Amino acid sequence: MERLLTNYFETGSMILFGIGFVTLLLHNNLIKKIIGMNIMDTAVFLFFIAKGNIIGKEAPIIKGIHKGIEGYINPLPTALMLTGIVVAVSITAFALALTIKIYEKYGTIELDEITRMRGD
Amino acid sequence: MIGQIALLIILLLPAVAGFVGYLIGKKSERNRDLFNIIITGIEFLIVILLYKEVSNAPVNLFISDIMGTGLHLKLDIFRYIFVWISSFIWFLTTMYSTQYLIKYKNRNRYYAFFMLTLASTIGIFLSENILNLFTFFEIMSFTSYALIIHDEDQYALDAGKIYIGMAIAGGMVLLMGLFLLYEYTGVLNITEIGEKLIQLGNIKYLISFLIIVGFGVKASIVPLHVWVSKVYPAAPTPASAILSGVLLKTGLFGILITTQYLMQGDFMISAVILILGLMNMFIGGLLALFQRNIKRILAYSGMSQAGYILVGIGLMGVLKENKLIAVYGTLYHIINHALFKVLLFMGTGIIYMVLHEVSINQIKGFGKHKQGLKIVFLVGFLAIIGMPGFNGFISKTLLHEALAEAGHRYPNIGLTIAGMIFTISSSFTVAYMLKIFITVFMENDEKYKGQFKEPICKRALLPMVVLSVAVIYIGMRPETVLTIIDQAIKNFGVDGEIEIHFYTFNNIKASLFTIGLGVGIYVIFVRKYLRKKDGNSSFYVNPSLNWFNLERNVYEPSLMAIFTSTSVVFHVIDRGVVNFVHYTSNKVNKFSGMQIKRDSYGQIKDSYVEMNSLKDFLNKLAKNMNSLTYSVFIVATILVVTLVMLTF
Amino acid sequence: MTYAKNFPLLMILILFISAFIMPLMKKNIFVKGLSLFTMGISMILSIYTWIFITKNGAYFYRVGHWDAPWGIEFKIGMIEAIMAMLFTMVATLILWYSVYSVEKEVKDNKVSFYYLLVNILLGSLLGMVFSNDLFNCFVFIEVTTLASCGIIVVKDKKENIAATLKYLILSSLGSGLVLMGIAFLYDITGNLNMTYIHKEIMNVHAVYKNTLHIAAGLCTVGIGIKSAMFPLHVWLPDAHSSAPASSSAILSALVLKAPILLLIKILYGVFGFEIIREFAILNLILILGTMGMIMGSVLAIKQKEIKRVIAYSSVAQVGYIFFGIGLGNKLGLTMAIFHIIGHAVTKSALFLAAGAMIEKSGKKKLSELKGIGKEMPYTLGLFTIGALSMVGIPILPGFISKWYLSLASIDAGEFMLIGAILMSSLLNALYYFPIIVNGYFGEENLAGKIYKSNEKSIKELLPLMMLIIGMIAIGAGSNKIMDMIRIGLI
Amino acid sequence: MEPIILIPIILPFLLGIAGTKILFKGEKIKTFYVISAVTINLLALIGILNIEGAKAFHLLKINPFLDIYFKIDKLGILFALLASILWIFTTFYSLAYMKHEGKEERFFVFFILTLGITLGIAFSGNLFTLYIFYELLTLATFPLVIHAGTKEALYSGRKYLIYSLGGATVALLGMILLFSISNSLNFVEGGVLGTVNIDNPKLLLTIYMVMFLGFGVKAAIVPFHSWLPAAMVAPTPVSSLLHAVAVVKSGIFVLVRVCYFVFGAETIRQIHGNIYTSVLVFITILLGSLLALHQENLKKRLAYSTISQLGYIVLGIILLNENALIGGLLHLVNHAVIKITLFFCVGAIYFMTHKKNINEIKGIGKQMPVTMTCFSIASISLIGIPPTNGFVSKWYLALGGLTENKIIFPIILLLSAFLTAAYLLPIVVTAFFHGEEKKDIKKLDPPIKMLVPIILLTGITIFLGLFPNVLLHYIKSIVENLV
Repeated sequence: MERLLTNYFETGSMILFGIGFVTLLLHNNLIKKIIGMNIMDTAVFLFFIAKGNIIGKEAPIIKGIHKGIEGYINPLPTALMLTGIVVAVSITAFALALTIKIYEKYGTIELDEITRMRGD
Repeated sequence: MIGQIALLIILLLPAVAGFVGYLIGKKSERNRDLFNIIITGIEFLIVILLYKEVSNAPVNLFISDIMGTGLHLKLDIFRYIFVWISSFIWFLTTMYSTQYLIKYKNRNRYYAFFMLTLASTIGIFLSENILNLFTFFEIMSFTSYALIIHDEDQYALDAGKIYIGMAIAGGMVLLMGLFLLYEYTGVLNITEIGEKLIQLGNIKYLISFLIIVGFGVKASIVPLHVWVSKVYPAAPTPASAILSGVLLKTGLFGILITTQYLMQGDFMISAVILILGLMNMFIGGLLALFQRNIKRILAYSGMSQAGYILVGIGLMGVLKENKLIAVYGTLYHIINHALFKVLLFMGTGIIYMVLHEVSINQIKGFGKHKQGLKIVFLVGFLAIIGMPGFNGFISKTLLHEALAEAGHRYPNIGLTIAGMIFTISSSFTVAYMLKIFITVFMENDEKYKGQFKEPICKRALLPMVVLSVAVIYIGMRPETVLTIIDQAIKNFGVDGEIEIHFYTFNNIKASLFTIGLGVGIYVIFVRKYLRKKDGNSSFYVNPSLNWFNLERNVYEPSLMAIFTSTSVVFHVIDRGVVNFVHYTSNKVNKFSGMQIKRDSYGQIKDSYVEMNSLKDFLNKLAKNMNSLTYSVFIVATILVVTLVMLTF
Repeated sequence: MTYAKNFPLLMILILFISAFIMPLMKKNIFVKGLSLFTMGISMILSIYTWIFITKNGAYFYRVGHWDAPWGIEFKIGMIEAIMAMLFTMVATLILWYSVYSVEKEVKDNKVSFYYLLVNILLGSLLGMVFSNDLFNCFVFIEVTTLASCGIIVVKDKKENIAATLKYLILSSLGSGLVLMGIAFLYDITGNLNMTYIHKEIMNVHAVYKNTLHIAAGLCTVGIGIKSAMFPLHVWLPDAHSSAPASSSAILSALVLKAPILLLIKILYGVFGFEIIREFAILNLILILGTMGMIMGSVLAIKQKEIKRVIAYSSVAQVGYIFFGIGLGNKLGLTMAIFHIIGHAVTKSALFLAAGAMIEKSGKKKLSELKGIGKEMPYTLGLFTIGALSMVGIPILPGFISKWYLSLASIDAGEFMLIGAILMSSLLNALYYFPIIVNGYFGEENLAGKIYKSNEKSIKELLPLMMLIIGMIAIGAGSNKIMDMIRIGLI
Repeated sequence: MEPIILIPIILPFLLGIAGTKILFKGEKIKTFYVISAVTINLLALIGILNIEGAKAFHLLKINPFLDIYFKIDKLGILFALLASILWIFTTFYSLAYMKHEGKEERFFVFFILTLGITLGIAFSGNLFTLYIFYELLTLATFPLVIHAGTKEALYSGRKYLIYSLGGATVALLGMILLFSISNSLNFVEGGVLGTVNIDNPKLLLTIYMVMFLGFGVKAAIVPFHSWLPAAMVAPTPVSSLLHAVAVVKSGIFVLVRVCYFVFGAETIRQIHGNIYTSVLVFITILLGSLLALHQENLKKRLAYSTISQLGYIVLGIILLNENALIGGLLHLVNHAVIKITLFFCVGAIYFMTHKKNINEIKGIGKQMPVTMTCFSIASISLIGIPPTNGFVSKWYLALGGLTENKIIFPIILLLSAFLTAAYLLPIVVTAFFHGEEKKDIKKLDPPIKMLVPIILLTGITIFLGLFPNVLLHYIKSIVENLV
């Protein structure tokens, strides 16, 4: 318990991941599914950034004096997560686009109705 | 050298002639008949001419490579007797056939197989290599089959089925014996096997037993005789004649070879043969007594006569170094039986030829006014019952002597009984022959008076006359045959000659006693018990039809039982794999179709109905697998499982 | 020859850059030409790379100005070179084939986008193969996902869209998991460069055992989704069967394989032989692989459409690859990689052949395709040869994989699993042969069909033939290929 | 010069493929082409056998197992000659027969192909090569089996395919396991395992049994036999080839290779492989002949008969002694000749009268005397009555059984022989001796192209029975190095 509290970033991100996953899993509405997916992604980003963060160190932005290499955290995870976010956004966009297409073709975005319509 | 060529010729000539005759027959029936008679005549002539050669020294012929082991032929006087009698009988029967078969169908086929049978029979008697002997033996079975079912009616086909079945089964048993024989001795030459075989342990009894069973089918030894009563009546008469006259002898020849050459006259085997012979004699005689079909009577008679020969063969072994008289008796009886049995069959055949009927109830009185036929038939009759002056008397006397000799040497109750059985069987012979003769030739029936003279053609009667003459001649002058047999006995490891005066008071008395006994049986048993009156006419009944019958009560049911049960087992195996697959898939289907939800909750059939069996459930599952939700669910499951598995 | 070191990057760049020129072109024919041309160029470059590698051995290539561990780094070894060669060659042939037929399934105005996506897809796949940087790989995975979704949805039919969406969601779920796994690794080692991670793990693996387990598990499941590991394959049949023929071929031949290669890199490169052998994850992979081999075939038997059959067959074949990985010995791994090669060629040929049949006859149900052998004897003939490889007729690559996988499982002491391999190949026969038999034979099936009435021209069939010839060559040259793979593994 | 031994194997392939074009060009060309194809191949084969030195050839050696290797040895020559010669007979026969079956062109393409594959089996120098051809054989004969194209044919064809491929797969399992032990699959007289000492007899026994059963599928060993009766839907020339040479005999041939060239008699004895297999063989022999009795369809009856006769041959193989193996190999040849004759006769009956059940052929012997005479002689030979060739092989088989000191072997043989008589002779009897009398019997003996092969084959049956030494010495020379 204590470990969970100490690493509250990680715990939080895991909870977030769970929420996202459950949303993805349980909701029939495609939009909600995509939202769930996004929450999951966010959880992962949070996790990653949390891993990159060391308490007591600063972000690698030099304000005034240079604190020496020990004073800053590694900027890499942050930078990477930026990439990740971009990717996630593009996927979300793509998914939404597909959802629109589905709505056009099937007239609904409820998954069980789509399944029933396809009849297979 | 010339002897060897002659040997080959007598073997191959009939075989080739069979085919040539077939071709000729397609053009002209007459020429074919003539051709066949000439060929058998030539055959007989060559055999006669060979006598000189053979009496000097046995003729040997070895051709390597044939059948892998080579063809080894040998002709000594012992075999010569058989060869001679075969070719003689064949010559006469061919002549007879040309007349007998004149109205039959498929004559061409008949003659072809007739000649082939001759070839194979000669082959049997000539073979020195036991494998060759087996080969010819089998060929003979098949070729004679074609003769037996010549009529092609249901009865003949059934009889043929039994015949070929038993012949093949016998052949297989024989072959089994040969397998063992070769495996243990490594040689195939009949004269050489004996030395090796005698050194073996008890396995030699198994071997000889198998071989004797194999030959025994042809020789109609007792439990194997069931085919006899069916086949003889079914076959055309010339075929029956050679079946009984010659083919029967091939079996006996085989048994003789086995006991004397292979087993070197082993006592145990000989004793068994002796007992079997007595049984044959008795049972054959007894059954003959009941029959109404002449051919069947003669068939059983043949069986009974085979018993005499078997007794002779048995006695040879039992008497060991004193077997001389038994050898004489056996060989003599072989010749005699061939002669008179063929004669009798031919006589029957003539009746059949005219009336197409052989039941004595129907043909009663047929021969009353046909003097020629009556006389020759009478000769045969007298010969078979052993009337002094006819050849049967000689051989029966010899055999009786031999039996007495055995009784003298081994005085025990068994041989005394054997002597009694011998006498009783002989009297049976008298009784059943009287039954035929009196009914057919003595009784009066108006409807046959003066009729049917012409069909009894000379060509058919001629062979019968020849046979009758032969019967009487060697009955009156047994020395002619005995001198030949004198030379043959060397082959049996004994030497010397016998001096027997046949026409002594004692012998004649014994013979007449037997005949008297037979007449007694006829009068008391046959006339009183088997003959029933029906108004004016009388007829014979056959109570033995309902008796216990080996074929009907033992062989058939047990074969059927074995056949059915094994068939069932093998069917199960046969379908095994396939059925197993089907069964499993059925079970799975059944299981998956099983109702999960019982719809016994009253009448309310709600939406669950669509999913009330495992199959539906699976189908639905498979359908849902395609949906996104399930996919994610699966992923989640796998993820959880993996992580749990890995971390703990 | 040092300039040859730049070729891997050059390949990727050519493909990416050329891709974005395509929408600018007016005529589809130019687009096709450009795509084919660039793909051809990459193929030649990849062959050069391979030759270079065989001469000089593996090397690391710095992308940009930063050295590892900060900068992105390519590692080009024998396996990577072979894979690049395989990918570009197969892609070239598939593109060649698609040049003639793409209009049948893709609207005219979308053709340029289609080729754009294909080029990007190939570029990112090559990137995934070459990259030595985990995060870079992740990015490439995502690009691959997008691009492959694109080439499925391009057909613009109802079922395509649904299938694509499913694929997309599952894929991003998968890549999320992979990213999570990468995060764990980064957490422990502070590096993203595989070589460096490996070094770090060698030092600390005793301490962080659980974390490493979780990381391996996450990566495996994530990549498992991408590469259709049973039972995570649920997206595959829909996606592969509904896509245009050339897309299906690319998807199942290449897109499935690149993540597997990545998994191999992670498991055996990042963790290393010694460590991964202790992990239970290999057993898991082995079990799932075995199940995949059998269940994939069983499910394939139940299918009614030809492309779905082939798609499920992919599940089974991927099962073989995972089986090889899961055995945990050198031979197994070699065979896994060999099977990637063999299967890529075979499966693309099968999909193209099936596509040709569907295109010409307009029918996609197995029951409707009976007697097709009379109308299209050559196409079905090529299909037959491909199917024979799947069934495991000797000399063809399918057989060689099976044989050596069996030997590998004997090495690993798993005798029972040989049974699974053989059973799977029998099941393969069970669903491939009816297609062929009903295609060529049967009185009823052939009634009313006219000989060669529907056959594609030789020109159009040429790429298909070359694939089949390539397949046979792979089988015949299996020993050399395996030797090369072995060199790469050390 | 070494590649020259490939000619008889490759030539049919090329000719078959070329046939896809040429055969369609007309009746005369077709006849000429097919006949010359098989004849040339036989000549090529004989030519190669006469060349000194050209005895082995690696076509493609990829690695220790993936090694396509051909070797000519005496056993292979025996099988190759048998196949090639019988192929010629079948060619003539089918040129006439296939007229009413249709689709002759397709038939002949695969027909010629199959010849090449069979020769490939004969000359394979290692188990792997053999396996390839074994699989190819299944595939090449499949179109022949389902030639009629009916539902039933397709169903049976499927059965054939599943059984064959399943068997091959099981055999492959054995090969893999064996390879992991021996590291070589080359055929060596006395077995490749000769040098490997047996430290794990159980495993080796498993391997042996697995291979035996796997390859035994083609040899129709119970319980994997039911494809054989099912495959009777094929046209008669195909059935006869299936039975006589190509398929089932290949199965047998492979078993010989496995038993004597891969495992070696000694090894099998040590692992007691022969005991387990002999039980199966017993069942096979009896089952085949007993169930043949129940078949009404002539071809089916012959099919079951084949099952039992194959049992004989396999028995000869697994007894592992000289006499038995001689018997087995002799029977391999003899049965081929006999069975092909029987099938040809049955086919001729079907061809002329469209009758295929026993109760329909009453009296047909009078209409087709020559055919049925040949049938009778072949039947007698199959039963094993001297002086036909069937007897010779049975003689050696039985002696082989006795050498093992087991009297049960000859008993089974004879029992089965009796049953053979029981199911074959009624056909003969029905044909010749049943049926009503007719005045003018129409002669229905088949056309000369069909009749001549039948007569010649019957002649061979008798010749080999009367003078078996030609063959026997050759087989003895094969066997003496093996046992």
